[in-house]
Parts: sequence; structure tokens; C-alpha cells
Amino acid sequence: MSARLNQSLGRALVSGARPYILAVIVILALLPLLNLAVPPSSPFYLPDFAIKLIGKWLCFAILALAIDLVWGYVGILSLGHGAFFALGGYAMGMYLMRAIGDRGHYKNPLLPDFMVFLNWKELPWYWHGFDNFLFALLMVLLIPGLLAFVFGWLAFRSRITGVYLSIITQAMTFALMLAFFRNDMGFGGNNGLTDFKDILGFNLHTDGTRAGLYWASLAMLIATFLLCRWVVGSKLGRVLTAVRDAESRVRFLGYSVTNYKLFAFVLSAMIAGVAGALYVPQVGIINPSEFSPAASIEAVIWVAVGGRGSLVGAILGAFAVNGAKSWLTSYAPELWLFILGGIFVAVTLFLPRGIVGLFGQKSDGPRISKPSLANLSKMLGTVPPAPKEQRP
Amino acid sequence: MNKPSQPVLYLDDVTVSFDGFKALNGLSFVVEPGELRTIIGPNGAGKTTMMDVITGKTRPDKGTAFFKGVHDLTKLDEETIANLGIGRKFQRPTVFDNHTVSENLELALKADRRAFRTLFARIGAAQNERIEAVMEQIGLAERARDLAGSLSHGQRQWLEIGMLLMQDPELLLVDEPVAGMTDHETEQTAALLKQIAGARSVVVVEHDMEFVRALATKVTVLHEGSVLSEGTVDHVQNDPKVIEVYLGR
Amino acid sequence: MLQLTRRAALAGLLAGTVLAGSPAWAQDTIKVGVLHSLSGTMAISETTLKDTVLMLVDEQNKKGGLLGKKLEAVVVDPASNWPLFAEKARELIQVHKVAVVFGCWTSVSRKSVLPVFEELNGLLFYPVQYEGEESSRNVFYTGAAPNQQAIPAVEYLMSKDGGEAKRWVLLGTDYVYPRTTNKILRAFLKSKGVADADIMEEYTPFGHSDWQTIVRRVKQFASQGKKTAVVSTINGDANVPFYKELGNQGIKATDIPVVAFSVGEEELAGIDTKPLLGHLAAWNYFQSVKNPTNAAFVSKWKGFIKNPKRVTNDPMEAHVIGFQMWVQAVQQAGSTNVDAVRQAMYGQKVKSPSGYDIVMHPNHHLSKPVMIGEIKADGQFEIVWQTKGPIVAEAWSPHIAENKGKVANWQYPWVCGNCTSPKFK
Amino acid sequence: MHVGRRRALALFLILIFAAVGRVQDARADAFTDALAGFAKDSYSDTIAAVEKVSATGDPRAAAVLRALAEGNLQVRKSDQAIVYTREEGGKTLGTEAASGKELGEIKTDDYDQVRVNNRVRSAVQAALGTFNLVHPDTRQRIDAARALFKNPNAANIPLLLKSLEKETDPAAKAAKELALAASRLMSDKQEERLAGIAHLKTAGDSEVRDLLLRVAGQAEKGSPIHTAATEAVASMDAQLRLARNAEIFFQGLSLGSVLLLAAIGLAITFGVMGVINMAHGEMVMLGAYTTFVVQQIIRTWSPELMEVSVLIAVPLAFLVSGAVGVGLERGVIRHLYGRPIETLLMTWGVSMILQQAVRTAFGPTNREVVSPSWMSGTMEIASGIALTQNRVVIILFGLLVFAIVIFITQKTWFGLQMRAVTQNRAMAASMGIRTGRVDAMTFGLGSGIAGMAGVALAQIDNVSPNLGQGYIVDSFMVVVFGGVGNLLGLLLGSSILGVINKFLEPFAGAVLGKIFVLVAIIVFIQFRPRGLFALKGRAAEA
Repeated sequence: MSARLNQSLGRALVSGARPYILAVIVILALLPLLNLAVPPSSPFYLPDFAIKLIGKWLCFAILALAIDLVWGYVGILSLGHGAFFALGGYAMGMYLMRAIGDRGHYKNPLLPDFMVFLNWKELPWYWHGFDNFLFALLMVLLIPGLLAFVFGWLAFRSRITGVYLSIITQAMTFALMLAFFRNDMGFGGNNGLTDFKDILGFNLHTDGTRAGLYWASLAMLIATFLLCRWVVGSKLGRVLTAVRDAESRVRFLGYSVTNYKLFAFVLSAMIAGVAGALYVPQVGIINPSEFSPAASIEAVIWVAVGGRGSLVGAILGAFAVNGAKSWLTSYAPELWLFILGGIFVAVTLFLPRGIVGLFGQKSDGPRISKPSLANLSKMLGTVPPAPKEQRP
Repeated sequence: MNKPSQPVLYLDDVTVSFDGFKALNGLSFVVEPGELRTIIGPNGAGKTTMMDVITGKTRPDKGTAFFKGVHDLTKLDEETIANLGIGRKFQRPTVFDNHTVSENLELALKADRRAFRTLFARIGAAQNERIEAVMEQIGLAERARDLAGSLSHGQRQWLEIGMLLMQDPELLLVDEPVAGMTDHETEQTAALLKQIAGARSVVVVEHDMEFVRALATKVTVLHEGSVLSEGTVDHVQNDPKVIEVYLGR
Repeated sequence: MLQLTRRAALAGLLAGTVLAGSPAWAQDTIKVGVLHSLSGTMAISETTLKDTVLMLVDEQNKKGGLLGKKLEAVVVDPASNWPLFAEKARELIQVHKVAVVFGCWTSVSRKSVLPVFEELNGLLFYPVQYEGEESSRNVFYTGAAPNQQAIPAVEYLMSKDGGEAKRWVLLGTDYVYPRTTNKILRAFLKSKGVADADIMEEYTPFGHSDWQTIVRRVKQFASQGKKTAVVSTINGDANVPFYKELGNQGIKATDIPVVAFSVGEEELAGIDTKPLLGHLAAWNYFQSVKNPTNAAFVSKWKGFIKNPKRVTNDPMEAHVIGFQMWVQAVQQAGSTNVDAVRQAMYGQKVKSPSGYDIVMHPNHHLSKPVMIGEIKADGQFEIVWQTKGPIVAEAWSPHIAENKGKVANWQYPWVCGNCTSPKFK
Repeated sequence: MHVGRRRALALFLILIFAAVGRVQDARADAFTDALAGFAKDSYSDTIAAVEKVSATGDPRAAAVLRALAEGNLQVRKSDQAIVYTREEGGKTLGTEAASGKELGEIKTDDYDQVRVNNRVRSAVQAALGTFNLVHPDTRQRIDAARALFKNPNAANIPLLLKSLEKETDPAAKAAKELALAASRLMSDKQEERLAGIAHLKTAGDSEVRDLLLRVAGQAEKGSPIHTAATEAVASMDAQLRLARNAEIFFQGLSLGSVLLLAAIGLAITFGVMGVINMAHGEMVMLGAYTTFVVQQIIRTWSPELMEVSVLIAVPLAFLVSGAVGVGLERGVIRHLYGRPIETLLMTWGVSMILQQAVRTAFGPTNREVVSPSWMSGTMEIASGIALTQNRVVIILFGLLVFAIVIFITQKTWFGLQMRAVTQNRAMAASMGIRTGRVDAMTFGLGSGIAGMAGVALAQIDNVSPNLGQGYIVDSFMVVVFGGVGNLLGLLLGSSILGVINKFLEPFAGAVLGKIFVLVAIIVFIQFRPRGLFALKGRAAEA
């Protein structure tokens, strides 16, 4: 495996557009130094606002990779990936809450403030263990993975595809959002989890910790990119793309499509969970609105804008859309919805392969077939797959 | 276990109905080992539904379907049936357009189909040889590195047949293999199918009577979901029931 | 060519984003940050507050600015997205170098930006009535704390004039403000001898739009032989369908009065108020208050927004008070330095549109009068009761057991928002 | 008010004036004295004054009381004289209460308004009730009886008995009988009170129950009154429980009709055409704003049309949303057929733009949409089962829209073309159908229907730029649950979801109930991936 990984690392870093990618990585890696080592008076000083911002985009880029893995390569359009992202975030948030200890408003060594407030007398069972960082990390992977497994197993087994799948993933994240909004669930309701103090003993409000989290996100993005690259480059990856292009053919070749989809879906959910876990300590809050269907759709749009079926495209898209959003909400606060909405319309009309299409990079995405109504319903899944007939 | 006398495929009294419409109506049908069989019939005669039943896509309302006498096809799913050794070629050629010719064949290669195994799978020398050999056989060796999407219609048909060969099945179901082919290609295809049969059983569904004649096999005529006539090409062509069905309307 | 321009546009976009991180040069103005959602679910309430701040800045500039400089409003859109609030707060302070920020509506947005203001030593004026239980060094709370709204309202409904309610429905949206308010109210009601069986507490999700069942249950709860009143902490969007349902199910204020803490003139502007005649709201200000300061404020607003039908409401008045206090504090301190301004804030006094002299206390909260209004057919409120004078806000409610002995006081010797003994002895 | 009614009202007033005219002089002093109480600026004094004024039986009292209830009673600062006012053409006109002298336009600064709160208002209602019991307008008589029911007083018994003799309207009669029974409860004679209980027992109203419980609470335990009242409550409860279930069912249907309306346009754009239109909610929103605009125009130009404003808005909303839909289809969507995911993303962008456009044009705040009187209040269909009228209308409207859609798709030439195009575009084109036009029209139809739904939803929800967002997830769920492309499934699916949701709500609460329904749909789709009513067979698998 490691030989194979090295090979793919090498492939990723050397050939084609790789020098640019390498340069970007180096620049990104050096950015925090402009904040840490350069005095604030210098023109080269980078305010930590920028570090936080880019750190946030790095997490979004990881989420975009997760979505691209299932959408770009397996053809599963999940409109509920925000749920996995949020669950990972909540798992990390729970650790951060426990790490506050008795420094909260109510100085309760065990219970987070919001529980004291709701007159809870003891810690709910599902909050146990989260004082341990490693346990929390495990949960960051396990909880989204488990949800994806159960949901995916049910859905793929019944051969729910296309838009049907998209809509029920949307329902899943919507149901979770409603659930997490409830104060009685024990996750802080609408206010979510906030007031974090430190992570592994490092104060979250210092430049050093911020740079550390930034580097962790960057490293995780690179690692995720290589992992995805390795997966899609393997024979399994070829089976996945085959599933995307001609699912029933794969089935008649004797592959268990359900298992393959499940593998990709669970892996993708775990990656999304990791992205969420890195995101929460950087933005300082996790709240149920991360579960909103709109948040998930937005994440899909990053991938579409960047270029579906291209890992680099997904990352580019996350940066471009979020960059535009951050910039426009400050400099065109009354118009940004027009501009961003217009960009989405324009990209779908004129750049079907996204930004990477502009740069002529060959995307691994499916070629856009000529509009033909014969295969429309099949692509849509509006005429849904035949359900498996009842077994005797 | 697989006694020579045991038929490869055994269908008995298979009935499938969709909203009252009987796609298959008490169909009984047997294929012997090594046999090459052709099935003809007008549109809606139940040819595709029959293939669906054999490959596990559709569950019959009643009736039995056995593969090699022991595997109850009505209880297994598509992947299991495919792994037992039944390969299927669709009416519309279905290959993976975004994969190269050799990748298409690699995917069809008989190998461990479990997800984690394929993640770490590598192609060995023996397997490479086999892929090469099949590419020769279907005449696509020169296009090994081209995307399947760039192939002509006939080439895609062959590629799909090639993929069936890679699967190394005992029974091949081939749906309209020569649709859209030139005469020359049709001849080549007939030769190819004859070559394949013998070691395996092959069931071909076809409209093209020339092609059927070229295959020179036992022919089964389906009509309204059951067998209308069975025998040589000449026999069925002279069967009054068949004439009525084909010409009477 | 087309390819090229596309690329250039894209590059420009990306470059612009990065450049957003570069420091601003202009120093000849004093910048005032406005952090209110202009899109998303909260735009409905917050946009008005943005306009209010713009009006105040405009007015101050007409008076010659502040410390000889013009004020410049920096408006950003945090888009009802809570992490974005934190990002924008940081941007306002670090990149735009604003002297003060007026912003936030929901508790969660305040919670989200709080660490940013504390870390960067910024200054936030928060204008909305909220659950209390907080006193940050860097935030001035110009809205009501629960003791300035909820408890007087309940006391009124218990009085003879209010209808002597004996049974209570506490209806709220499921988030921290209603939960806290109801927790405090429950404790208060108990202290007044109301049994648990006579209190119904019910929470609904944000944007709840189908109120048939709950209104029906309220009716049923009210049919137990005792005068019943509803205390509503329903938030935002959910109010319109709630009041429509009340009207349609024929619940008249004379039968079951509903007193709301989040419904003001602005919310009523979206409802046909005729069926709602007599339902109540408790605030620190109503547009119908009669005094010259308010008359000037209302006409100024209508002129600024160029629409004679627009109304004023309590959070707007809170911004008016907060802004005026900040201006006075800056003038007193002779600087916009946050620490200097903060020190100058304590004891700052403003003649507010509510007709009272409003004072900032060292707990970063105001003393405000409490008014109870009944909805009139024209969407305004008839003030039926008000406190004799302003009431001092309690940052920590004495009705919550955990708060025993807690003091919020940012002046020597306490210098603390959450202490049981002074920092300096 | 009809001309006939107006004439009857005038006649009624003249009769009253004539009847009491003779005793007027004797009572005039009492009336003027009573008025003085209004000047004292305390609610208790005001209430005392209300009671005194009505006790005089003076015909001028009704006008004073009515003015008081509307907040139009003023005290002249100079001499404490009581004046009532009315607004006419932007002017405030005053009338002196005691003398009836018209003062013409007055300056409100010279007057203090007599303050009114709920307590005063109920006292006024009770007082007015005694005046209006013989009012020629049935509605007024019923309201009067309701007011007397809510403020029961044994003193009203003779009055009620007398007015009952001449009552012909059944509804008014029932209301008066109820008020009479309630008044009897307040009597100090035991047999009167028991008779009151006996009558009240037959009404299945929760307010009656409340009243009986109050009586039981005041009576001594074991006393005949206590026993009778408690028994009456117990016998009512069984009936109320039944009524409650019936109401929950109705509420479920009502929720179902809202879902149906929200989803039916989507069933066309998504279900028939396969366009994943994320801007569907905004089409609904545009319909709601059309209603607002229509009402604004009507208010300015011809206020008498206000009652039918909603009916006028329905076709206009169809046209507005339909036109936007056609524009959208011709402008962008037609380039994306065969790329369903792209349409999803693109329409998401469109939805952002439409929301912001509406926010820019109409402002971010809620807009007021008025309900016509025939959509306000409740109707009692059986004892204790009261349905809110707007919900009834919306259910009927939902069914009507549904029927129209069925008719268009199944019975018209356009519907035939539409089905032909969606089933086989090439074939349809070769038969001379202009497929592009049919696409545009179909999308326009779906969008227009969404706009019509917006008119209905404006009656129960916020009219704000966010209106549409709240319905989009639900709409897609309903379409998928019912079976894509199947209109009957949509009807049944939305009703089922609505009813289940409402029956769950009392146990699980609004949020958990909704979560449960969502999870149930997710699980349901595992077993019926094609929804409730799926097309079976080969055609569906092609």
C-alpha cells in the first residue's frame, strides 16, 4: 500500500500542472509566518483575520473533496453532506465544551453552561468520553461514518438513485437540523456549542494556536487529496466511475454495486466529518444551521463551480465560491446575492466543466451527453429504478 | 456435481406480469451445456423479460428457474448470478464510456469482486495476457488505450462481448448483437459467437433472420410470453403458427 | 479572447478576495461597523436596524461629525449565518479598523461574535431584548434584560386591570431566550403561588407555521374555570401565522390575552391587526409614546427611509440610545480608543424617545422603563401600563439558583462581569 | 352592508328614540352624571362609568360605548366634557356626548383619549350587548348574545327572555339561549341555576365547559349546584374528545392541503418535466407578493373590491409566476435539458436572485395581506367542532387547483401535447408539435400553479422574501412520497402526511412529530422507491 501511495503522491506532485500545485501548497504553508513572524507594522503583515479565513476555506475544501468523491466519481449527488460535516463538528465541539471545565459562567466542572441553565443535573450518557481528545477524534470519524453506513445501506440496497437519493439525503439533514434545534436533545439547541477556551491545552484565541489549526487543516487537505486520488486511481476507483456511468452493467459484471457505493459514501462522510472537526475550533461555534439543506446545497455548488469529477476542481471551487462570498458580503452587501446567483447561473450555462474546464484540465467527470429525452429520465432517476421484486 | 445431462438453464412455467399485462406466460425453456440457441419473436414477445428473469433483475410471479440444476435463479440477485457464471449483453451496447478499452476489460476480468480487495488490486502478468488475448479476439488491440466512448457502434458491441468473455461465464445471454452493424461486421460477429459456443452455452436474441440463418442453430420463437415454436430455422419459418404471428398482423 | 477575459475576471475575483485582507488606509474618518444580516432569515428584522444606524451616522455627520472627523458606516452582510458573523466581526475590527460595531439580533449571533470582540478588544452595541445571563467587557447591552420586560408584564396580567390571570401558558420558540425567560417566569409565578398544574410550557421550532394544534390546546387549557393568559416568546417569522391562527380561531384578547415580548410595530406591519385588538406586548418603547423626543425620532425616521408608512420599534430605539451614548462617551473621552470610551460609558445619560432619561450602568446594561401596550386596529400600541420610572437591568437573574451572589460590575473594584467577590480588594 | 339593512337600522334607531324619548328628560341628568366618570383616567372608574351609562338605558349610551370600544372617546381638556370622534376623509370630527352637538373638525391636542384596555373592553361589550340584542343585523345580535354569554349577569335574564320571543334566526336564537342559560347560572335562585346548567350541558363548547367549571369551583362541594355542574362537565368531556379528534383530522387535512398546494406546481415542473426547480419556492413567493400588490391597488383605487381581492389575485398570480416561469425556461432551463443536476444548481442561483430582487423591490419586512371576511373566523359544523374558515377555503382551493391540473393534463389538447412531448420528444416533434413551445408552456403552467398556491399561503404565512424557502424541502418530499409524475399520489400523499403529522403532534410535539414523519418517509422510500402510486412494469423501467 505504501508503495502505491508513494507512487500516487509522486504522480500527484510531479506531472502536468503539478508544479503550480506545489507552489500553491508552499505559499499556503508559509502564510501563517507572515502573521506570526512579521511585526504588525510591516506592510507584509497578514492579520489573523486572513489566517482564520483561509483556514476556514481549507476545511470547506476538504468537504468539497468529500462531495466530489461521491458525486464526481460515483454519481451520488448527496444534498445532505452538511450533516456529516456538522456531526464531525459537533463531536469536536463536544470535546471543546468538556475542555472548558469549570471556567464557564456557572463554574460547573462537569456540565456545560447550557445544561446548567436547563436545570440538567447530570451529564447525558452520550456526552461521556468526550473529555478525551482521542475519543472525540474517533467519534469524528465514527459518527458520520455510522450514519452514512446505515443510511447508505438502506438507500443503496433499495437501489434509490438519482434525484430520489438527493431528496432523501436532503430530508435526512433536515430532520437532523430539526432534532439538533431542540434544546431537549442536549446539544445546546439553536445556540449550539460556543465559548470554547482551548484545545489540547492551547488557548484558541492566540495566533500560535490559529496557525497550528491552519497547518493542521492544510495537512489534512493534502492528505485527503492524496487519499482520494489514490482511491479514484485504484481499480476500486475504476469500478466506482463505472457505477456512475453504467450502474446495471457493473451489476451484471458481478460487482455488488451496493457495497461499492457504500464504501465511497462512508469514506466521503468520514472525510466530511474531519472537515467539520477542523472547522469548529477555527470558527468557534457549531450550531444546527450547519445541518440546513441550504448549507449542503451550497457545498455541492462549490464542487460544480470548481469542476465536478476533478479533485483539484473541487478544491478550487471551494476557494473561489467562498472567497467570492466573503468578499462580496463585505463590499457589495446589498448586491452579493445577485452577483453570486448570477455566477451560478453563468457557470452552469457556460462552464459545464467548472473552473478546471477553463484551464483545459481534463476532468475525470462524465462527459456531458447531448440532451436527449430518451436518457433523460434515466439520468434523472425520475423514472426510478425497478425495485427488487419481493422475494418469495 | 454438474452432470453432463444436467441442463445449464432450466425454466419452467415462468410467469411475469406487469399491471395485468403478462410479459411472460408460463414460459418453459431449456438450454443444454455448450449449446448455441437463438431466440426470435416480435416486439413484446417477452425476450428481454426472459433475460431479466434469468439474470435476477425481475422476479417471476410463479415458475422455476434453475442454473446448472442447483442454483435457484428466482432467489438470487444480479451480482450473485453474474458471479455464478451467467454473462449478459444488453440490447443497447453498454460499456463504460469514460474508461479505456483495456480498463473495460479489466473491470470485467474474473477476479475478487469485494470492494476492499479491488482497492488494493493490481493486475498480474497472467491477467494482462488474458486482456491482450481478448482484445485480439474482438479486434480492438490497437485501440487499447482509447476511451470506449470514442468507439463506433459495432466496436462497442464487440467490446461488450469481449467483456462477457473476460467474465468467463458458462452461459452467455446476448441481446441483439448485430443491431446497427455492417454486413461484414455481422459475419464476423456470427463467427465469433460460434467460436465462443461449445465451451459455453450461448443464448442469442435476434431479429435479423440472415444472421439467425448464419448461426445455424436451434431456434426458439417466443410469442406473447410463451414458446410458439422451436426447431431449425427452416422448421420454424414454415410453421403456420409462426407465419400467422409474423404475417397475419 | 473570451477565454482570456474569463480567466482574467476569475483571477481578479480571487485577487480581490485576498486583497480584502490588506489594511485600509483612510484614517480621516471614524468608522462605525454595522453587523446586521441583510439576507437570509434574519434580514426581515435586522435590515431596519442597519438603516437606523445609517440614519444616526448621517445625522451625526450633519451635526459636524465627531471629534472633528466624519463618521463612516461600514456595512457588511453576515447573511444570517452565525460563523459568518464571527468572520465579519473580525474583519470589521482588524481590516476596517472600526471604532465601534452596532449589530447582531439573535443570541446565537452574539455568542458567535463575543470571543472575537473580547480577543480583539472591540466594542459592540447589542440592541435586542435578550435572556440576560451575560455581561461582557466588550459589549453594551441596550435591549431589555428579562426583569425589564417579562416580569412586569406578568405582574400586570395578574393585576385587576390586567384581568387577574390565574393560569398561564408559556409559549416560545425553542431557543435560549424563551427558555430562560420562561425559567425565570416559572420561578416568579411559583413565588406568587401559581401551581405547576396551572402552567403550560410549550416550545416550537423556528419558523413554525402551522399553529392549529397549539392554539387549539391553548383554548382547551383555558377552559378549566380560571382566567388564562398566554406569555409568548415566539420569535420572528413564526408570529405572523400564530396571530393569524389566533384571529381565525376567534381567541379574543378579552378571553385569553396574549402578551408577547418579541412582537413590535415592525412585526405587526405584516399582519391584519383588526382581529388582534387588545393582545399585548411588553417593551421599553412604543412608537405611540407621546413626547417631543419621540415625535422627532419618528418623523426623522420616516423622512430618512422615505416612506411615511414605516414604523419605529424598540430595538431601533435601543440603537438610538446606544449610538447617542457612544457619541457622548467619545466626546467625553476625546478619543475612540475602546478602553477610554468604555470607561466614559458608565453613567452616561441620554434622553430617549421613550421619554425617560436612560442611564448606562457598570454592568453594561441600561435602566429602562417598562411599558405594556395593547394592539390597536391600526397596528400601533395603546400603552395601558408603564413603570413609574426606569428599572435597572439585572445581568444575572436572581430567580436562577446558580446566580446567587453573582455581580456584574466593570468598575473598580469589581471589574468583572461574573464574580462573587471584587477583583481588587 | 346592504341598503336594505341600512334602512332597517335607521328604522330601528328611530323606533328606539321614539320609545325612550318620553323618559329622556327625566334620565338626562343621570346620563350626564354617568359620563363624568370617563374623565377620571382610571380603568376602574371608566368601568364604573360604563355600567352607569348603560344602566340609564339612554339611547345616546350606545354611541358613547361604541366610541369607547374603538378608542374614540375623548375628554376635552378645558371643561372635562366627553366627546366622541370619528375619522372622515382624514379629518377628526367630534360630537359632544351629552348634547349630541356636532363640533365639526377638532384638534386632538385639546383632548385626552379615554384609555381602554381589555378589562374596559369586556365591560363595554357586555353593556353594548344589552343594546344590540334587538339589532336588525343578525351578526350584531349574535355578537351581543356572545358578549352577554361571556359576561353573564342575572340582571340580563328578562332582557334575553324578551328578545328571544321575537327572535327568528336560528343561530341568533341558539346564541341567545346560551347567553340566557349562562345568565341563569348567575341567579341567586337555585332552580334558575340548575336550569341553566341543564341547558349548558347540551352545548359542546370549551367556553361553556370553562364557565361550568367556574360555577362548580365557586359552589360548595356536595351542593346540588356543584354536583350538577361537575356532572355536566363530565358528560361534555366525552363529546369534546370526539370533537377534538374530528378537529385534529381536519387540521391534518388542512396541513395536507397546504402541502398539496406547495407541491402541485412542482409535480409538473419536476414530476412531469424532470426539472429540479429549486426556485419553485420563489414562484410561490411571487404569487404571495402578487396578492399583496393587488390588495394595495384595490385599497387605493376601489376599496369596495377588498372582499374579492383574493379572487382577483388568483389569476394574476398565475400569470405573474407563469410568466417568470416561461421566461426562466426559455432563457436558461431549455439549455440544460438532459442535465438535471445542472438545473438544480442553476435554479438555486435563480432562487437567490429572485429572493434578493423581491427584497430590493418590496423591502425585507413582512407585507400585510388582508383576509376577506369570508376567510376569517370559524364555522361550527357540529356541536363543538369549529373549523377555521380560512383553512376550509384553502382545502377547497387546493382541491380546485388539483382538479384544474388534472383537467389540463388529461382532457385538453395542450395536455395531450405535453404528455406526448415528455414521453417521446422526437416523435412529437415529427408530428408537428412545437416541442419548445410546449416545454415553455408546461414550465409556465407549473410555475403559475405555484403562484396560485402563493395566494393561498399568503393567508396563513408570512409574506416575506423567505416565504418560499420554508416549503421547498416539504414540497420535494411530498412529490417523492406520492410518486413522481403521479398526481393522484400527490393528493393522497399530502393528505396522509398532513393527517399523520397532526395526530402525532399532541403526543410528540411539533418538532419530534415532524422529524418522525421525515424519517418515516425516508424509510418508506426504501420499500417503495417509486412512491405511493408507482407506475409498474416495463414502461417505468425503460
